[in-house]
Amino acid sequence: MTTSTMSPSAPLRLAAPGTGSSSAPVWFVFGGVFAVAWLLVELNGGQFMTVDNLQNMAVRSVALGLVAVGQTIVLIGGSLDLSVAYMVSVTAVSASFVMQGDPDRMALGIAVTLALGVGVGLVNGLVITRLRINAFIATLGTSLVMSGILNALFTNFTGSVPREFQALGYNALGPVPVAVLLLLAVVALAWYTLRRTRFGYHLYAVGGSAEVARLSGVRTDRVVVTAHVLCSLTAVLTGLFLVSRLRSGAPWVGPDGGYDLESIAAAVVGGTALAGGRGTVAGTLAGVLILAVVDQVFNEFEVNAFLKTLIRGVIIVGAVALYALRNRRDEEVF
Amino acid sequence: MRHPLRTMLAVCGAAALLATGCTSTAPEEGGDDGPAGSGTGQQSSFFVQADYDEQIAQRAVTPTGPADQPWLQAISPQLVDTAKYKKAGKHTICFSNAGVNNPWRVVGWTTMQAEAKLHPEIAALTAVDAEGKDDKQISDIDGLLASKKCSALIVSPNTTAALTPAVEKACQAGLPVIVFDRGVNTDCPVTFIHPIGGYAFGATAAEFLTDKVKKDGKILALRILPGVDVLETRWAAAKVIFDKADVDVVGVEFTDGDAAKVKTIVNDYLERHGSIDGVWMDAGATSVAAAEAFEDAGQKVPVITGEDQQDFLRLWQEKKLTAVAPTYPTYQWRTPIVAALDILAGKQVPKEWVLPQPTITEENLGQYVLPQLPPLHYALCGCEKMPGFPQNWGGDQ
Amino acid sequence: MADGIEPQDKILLGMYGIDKSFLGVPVLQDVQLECRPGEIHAVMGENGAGKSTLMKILVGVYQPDAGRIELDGAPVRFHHPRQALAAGVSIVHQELNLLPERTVAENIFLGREPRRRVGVDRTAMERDASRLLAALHADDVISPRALVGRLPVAQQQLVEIAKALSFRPRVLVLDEPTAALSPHEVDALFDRIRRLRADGLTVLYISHRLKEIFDLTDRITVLKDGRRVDTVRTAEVDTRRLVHLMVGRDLDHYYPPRATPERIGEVRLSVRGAGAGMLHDIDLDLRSGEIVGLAGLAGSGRTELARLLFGATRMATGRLEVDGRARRLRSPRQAIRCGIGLLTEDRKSEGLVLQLSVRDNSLLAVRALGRGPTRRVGLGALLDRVDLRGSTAREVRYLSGGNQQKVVLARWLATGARVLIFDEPTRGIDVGAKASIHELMRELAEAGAAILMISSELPEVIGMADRIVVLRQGTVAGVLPADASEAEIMLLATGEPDRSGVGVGAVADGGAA
Amino acid sequence: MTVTAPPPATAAPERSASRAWRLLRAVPPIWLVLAAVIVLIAWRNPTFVEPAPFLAFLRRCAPLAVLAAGQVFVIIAGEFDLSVGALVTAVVVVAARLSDGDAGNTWWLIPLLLAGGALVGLVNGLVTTRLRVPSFIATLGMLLVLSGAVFLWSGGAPRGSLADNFRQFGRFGVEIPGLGQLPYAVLILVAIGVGLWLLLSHTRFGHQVYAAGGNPRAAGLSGVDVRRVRTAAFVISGLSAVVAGVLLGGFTGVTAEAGVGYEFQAIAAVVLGGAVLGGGRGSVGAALAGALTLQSVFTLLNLLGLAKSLRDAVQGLIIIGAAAYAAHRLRRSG
Repeated sequence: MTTSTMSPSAPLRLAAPGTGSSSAPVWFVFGGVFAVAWLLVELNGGQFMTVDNLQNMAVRSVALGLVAVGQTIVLIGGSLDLSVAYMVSVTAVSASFVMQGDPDRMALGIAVTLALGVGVGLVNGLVITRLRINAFIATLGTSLVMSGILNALFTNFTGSVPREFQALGYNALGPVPVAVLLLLAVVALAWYTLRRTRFGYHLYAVGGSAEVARLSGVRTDRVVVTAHVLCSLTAVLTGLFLVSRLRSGAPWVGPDGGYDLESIAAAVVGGTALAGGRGTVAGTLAGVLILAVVDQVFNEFEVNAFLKTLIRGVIIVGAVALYALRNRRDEEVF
Repeated sequence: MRHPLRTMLAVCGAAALLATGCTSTAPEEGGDDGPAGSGTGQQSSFFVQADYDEQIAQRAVTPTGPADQPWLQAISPQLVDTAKYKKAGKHTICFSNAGVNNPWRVVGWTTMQAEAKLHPEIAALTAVDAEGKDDKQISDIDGLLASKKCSALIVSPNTTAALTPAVEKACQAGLPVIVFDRGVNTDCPVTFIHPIGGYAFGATAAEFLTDKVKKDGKILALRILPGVDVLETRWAAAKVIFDKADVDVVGVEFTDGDAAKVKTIVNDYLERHGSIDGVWMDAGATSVAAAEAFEDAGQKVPVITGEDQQDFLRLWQEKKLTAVAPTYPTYQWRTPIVAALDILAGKQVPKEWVLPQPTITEENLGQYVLPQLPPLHYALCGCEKMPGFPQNWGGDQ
Repeated sequence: MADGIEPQDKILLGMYGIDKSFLGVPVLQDVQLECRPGEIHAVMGENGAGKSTLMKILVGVYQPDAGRIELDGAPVRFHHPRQALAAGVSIVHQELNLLPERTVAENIFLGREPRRRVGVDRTAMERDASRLLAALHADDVISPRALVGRLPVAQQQLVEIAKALSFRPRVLVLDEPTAALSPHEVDALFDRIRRLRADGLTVLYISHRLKEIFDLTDRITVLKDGRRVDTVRTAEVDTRRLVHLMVGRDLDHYYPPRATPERIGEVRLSVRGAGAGMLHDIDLDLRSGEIVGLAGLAGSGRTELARLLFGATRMATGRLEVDGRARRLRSPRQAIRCGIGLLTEDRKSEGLVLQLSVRDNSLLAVRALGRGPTRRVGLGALLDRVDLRGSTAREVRYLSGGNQQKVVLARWLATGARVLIFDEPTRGIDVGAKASIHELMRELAEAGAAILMISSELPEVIGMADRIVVLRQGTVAGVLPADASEAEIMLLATGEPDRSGVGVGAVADGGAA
Repeated sequence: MTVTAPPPATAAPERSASRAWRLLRAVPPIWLVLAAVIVLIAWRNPTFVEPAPFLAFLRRCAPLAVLAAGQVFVIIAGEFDLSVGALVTAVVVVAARLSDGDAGNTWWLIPLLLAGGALVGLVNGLVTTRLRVPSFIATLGMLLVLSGAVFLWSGGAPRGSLADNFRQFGRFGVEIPGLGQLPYAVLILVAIGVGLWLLLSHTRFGHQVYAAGGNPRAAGLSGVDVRRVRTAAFVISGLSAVVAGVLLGGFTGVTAEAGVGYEFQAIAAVVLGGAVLGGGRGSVGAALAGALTLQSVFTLLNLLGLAKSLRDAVQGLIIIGAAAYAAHRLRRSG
């Protein structure tokens, strides 16, 4: 009895015809959204296709994009990580606390945060696989534990990162911001990992059917734990990016960013199945960019913050409903 | 005296559970150790004695400017020349808002929009909402700069430290930048608009309590959450006052601004201590909940502090509470528009535009109770005579 | 591997004294199996004889309660399929174990993807997959890059076999591999298996199709009711003897008497020209008091028909009448309202809510109906009728297969269903419980129910049915009277004997399937 | 042994000692935990178990407890409802504006709110079952839509105020001589607790909820309209959120933050009560006990003077522990 799958109907999926792991449809949608946004903004007298504006949209996508890549990885594996928001905070705070504005401590700061990421990912993965707890509950629990410890130790912006480190958040190589390069690198690496490494293959297998994977000799627990470690590491990268933007880290930067639910939303808008076994990082990237472009249009038209929230909710549900419609098949009627 | 020890023991008990060190709960460095006569803990790392002294003094200074328009007044202004920003024609004023995620900001934002409408020389007020996210606000400011349509930029920073680089960048772009509410760690903005500040707020409330509460009376301090500068300074000042006075601060609790938690906490304290003689609040949003908790427990509402929100003022008037309401006026949202237009007209503005910060007391309570406005409306919006009042502020005509 | 000079009696794989029970019900008792290198060894038996369980023990899916396994004379113990695979024992399970969202190559090499530096060598993987598929003569129809979920079931089966072969096994277990294959594919598969044997591979071939066994295998081990009956050389037995070993009893003793013609009443359920999915042009009448046996090879559409009659899949064409009134069944709910009940083949995944009690499972349908039959249901009387004793508060997962089936039956008695569809009613049920379920079915029929019984055990069909309907390729191939022989059934089930020859052996010898 | 309240057993009579032991073992462990926590609180603060403070404790638990009792239907049916927190907020804001302090509005306002809650549940249910959007996403979308829409409508902050006769449900009670005030909230909690317990454990519908979550295929093939049952579970959750909103609004008065984070607390309470995410297990009683335990643990930690931040951490550990225990028991028993 696997308790790690979200959907109780997961076993039924075995008989379903696949829809492939192509992110093409999502990019197609992104193209459409982009074109419409361009048109709307230009008609409104705004500027859309300028380097500045495109840069701006790209940088807006980085923080969510990084962690959404990690979230995609765990979702493909049939798991889920609600603790990423606090992982972001833990990273931001500990990076600025360790670095204390000293360029010589940059490497140490990065090393510490990466180690923390590995540690939290291991705990998440082991709690889920060893104690057989639903990922939702397990990572909700670890998230609370992290928030408690973090808030007990730090109450505010603590320390700072050196100017040199802020290059990550603010500098650009030619027209391309460094942070965007980082995001692209992470996406490329994740793509390679999912598409070209054994781990990636096994991850899809575990998410698709843990039983099939087990019978094929895949060490399923190990795969899930690894996925959680990778997810936490992407949350660490988001934390590092944020702290480089903010110069200093505070305990609330993660939860205020809403990275837990938003990363899941971005992944599913990008075509990742919550039940596992299906999804691509390229799709997730498209999902993040769709949300960023929509945000840009919201900004241009000064859409009321509450209306924005409402529309986002509709977009997320609508996207997933469309995927469900596309995958609809003649099945039994209950 | 006993409480810190008890806390310590409890923390150690939990630490064994959590596998974290006992010592780890020690607050960060800095701050002077206040006299440990009271349960107020260590002084906040935010406490700066000079700022404290300055704000305490500013409370007594008569501001310059029209007395009936406090948003145009300034305390001890040091004017700066703005001729280089002078610009003819109609202006597009850009505004990067930290968010409208609480009623205070909603009232303020409504007021600012109304102010902008008063000025025909404003072609547009372009506002972007960061929804409480530092990173989004940084990008928002970048975006506004990229759009190249702003004549002036108003920033209400989400957090001080995080927004400093973005504001610096905006200054470097040559725009006149106006910062209000929270500050930034740079003096590049043309003007920084804010009421006197948190020390004055916290001190006013604390002084009222120490004045009204009997000797060795028990005071409960309720704070929203740690780490927010505006709120930290309020507590820091109150702590200074309490430490000097003969009162027993039985607890300092964080409430997350959640009324249910406030009631629970007050209830717990009443159970533990039997009675409480005074409640200090770092913000007024949950003052009503705190007062009700006493009523629900069948006790008289003790000396309590609040803010200029209608629900509290009405309760105060109705129940004849012993209360005081220092304010953090929402009329400060009018000033940035005025300042922006002054700057674009080349008029001098104060480098640091310190607005007066009235205190609502029993004597002037009547003038601030506005029955036609919603319960979470902030009385000191300075908006009573603006077009669209009160319906734009959610009130009935 | 096998260099051909080993003495004939060398044992490559031995299983000795294997015992296994599930929840107290013995499934295997003291089973022995010996395979020589390079032979094709059939494991035969009726459904429920324990073939699949024995194989799952061999490949480490289950752990035996007692007994030992030897490979090349050395004792081995597989705690995980991975260990069995590493030791050279591979299996193609009866049910597909494939990931529909992944490609053919990815499925075949799952867990052992070829590596190149850090990444998976896709090119090599797809090349190797092609090679394996070519060996099965399937490379022209199956691309290594195709998504498995988009392939027809027959091709998915080939992917499974290719996957098993990719482990370069010394012992390959094929558990009913031909169920979904066309005759051409079966031939191709047999060619390949023979070639593998020539290379020294030992094949354990699980089937109950006599023709295949005689065509392919060298020796046969026969299981019955969880025990080994005998191991014989294929060349030394004929169909009759083999059937005797498998069945080993006089059928008539085990089944209640059939209905007399006067007890058979009016038509309760009737379909004309029904079709949906693979089913087409089905005409069928179920009469009160009558048990209709539904026979057919695996994949002929038996279960699909049951679901169609029960409203679980919608009828695309044709019409359906219940008690003379035309009905459109859009859901099982409506079927149940019309007085139809279905006892599913797979009780655990479709029949029972395992964590609920006997009571809750028994009353599930009647509660679900709500407005339907509102009379008070006496649970005690109900359970008495199905002869189930013990606490009604027990969770059904602790019950034996037979008792679980009784719970499902009680559910339909509670709704007062008068058309009952039994899909493999006695699969995985021990002999005693089997008899009592058969008796219950007959009692129900005598009380006026119309019963459709699907079974892949021909003796059961022949023993129980008053009329036998045979399905082939999604439609009714013919209807046989109660006293039809297994040969007649097989003839209809397999189709024209002169077309491909499949089934001829069995039919000609009057054998069982 | 099950977490669900077992129906009266018809087993043969046994010796009374082993029977008592069986009875004790049949008590869901969460009640024992709750009792232990209350004993600890009483040890630190004997007044806690006096009638008045204890009733006050129950009163402030009532909103979460009612929410948990509704959520448990959704969880047993194999789904999630993340929208309940936002629905509580919506109830308070909508009630304040429509009530506008006028006692004459209360009589029609409460039915209207209940209808609204039912509608929200209906939409959640239909989006989940008909559009096949995983309930996690469907109700996350509803969370965003609700919180956006309600503030869009009210202009960003609550307007109006709650009439006293509306607030009395959450705030006041009936005077009982010698006992003090018996809060209406406690009466409502008991009524709803008993009502939902009867509905879940003693009606046809309740049994179908267990079946739909425990094995949707088997349930469907037994004539259970799984989609309708799940939708009804969402409606019940929506209705309970409205009741929780009325109680919370009454308790606290108008605030913009009422109900924030309650969705996770409610799920945590249900999990503490031994329900398993994925469906088929759980009970109303245990969910109520879970909610009371959660609140009493907070009270205990507060009494022990533990820093607020660390309370989060302890909560996280408790949730993980409860889920691990439930998973362990499930595995051990088969």
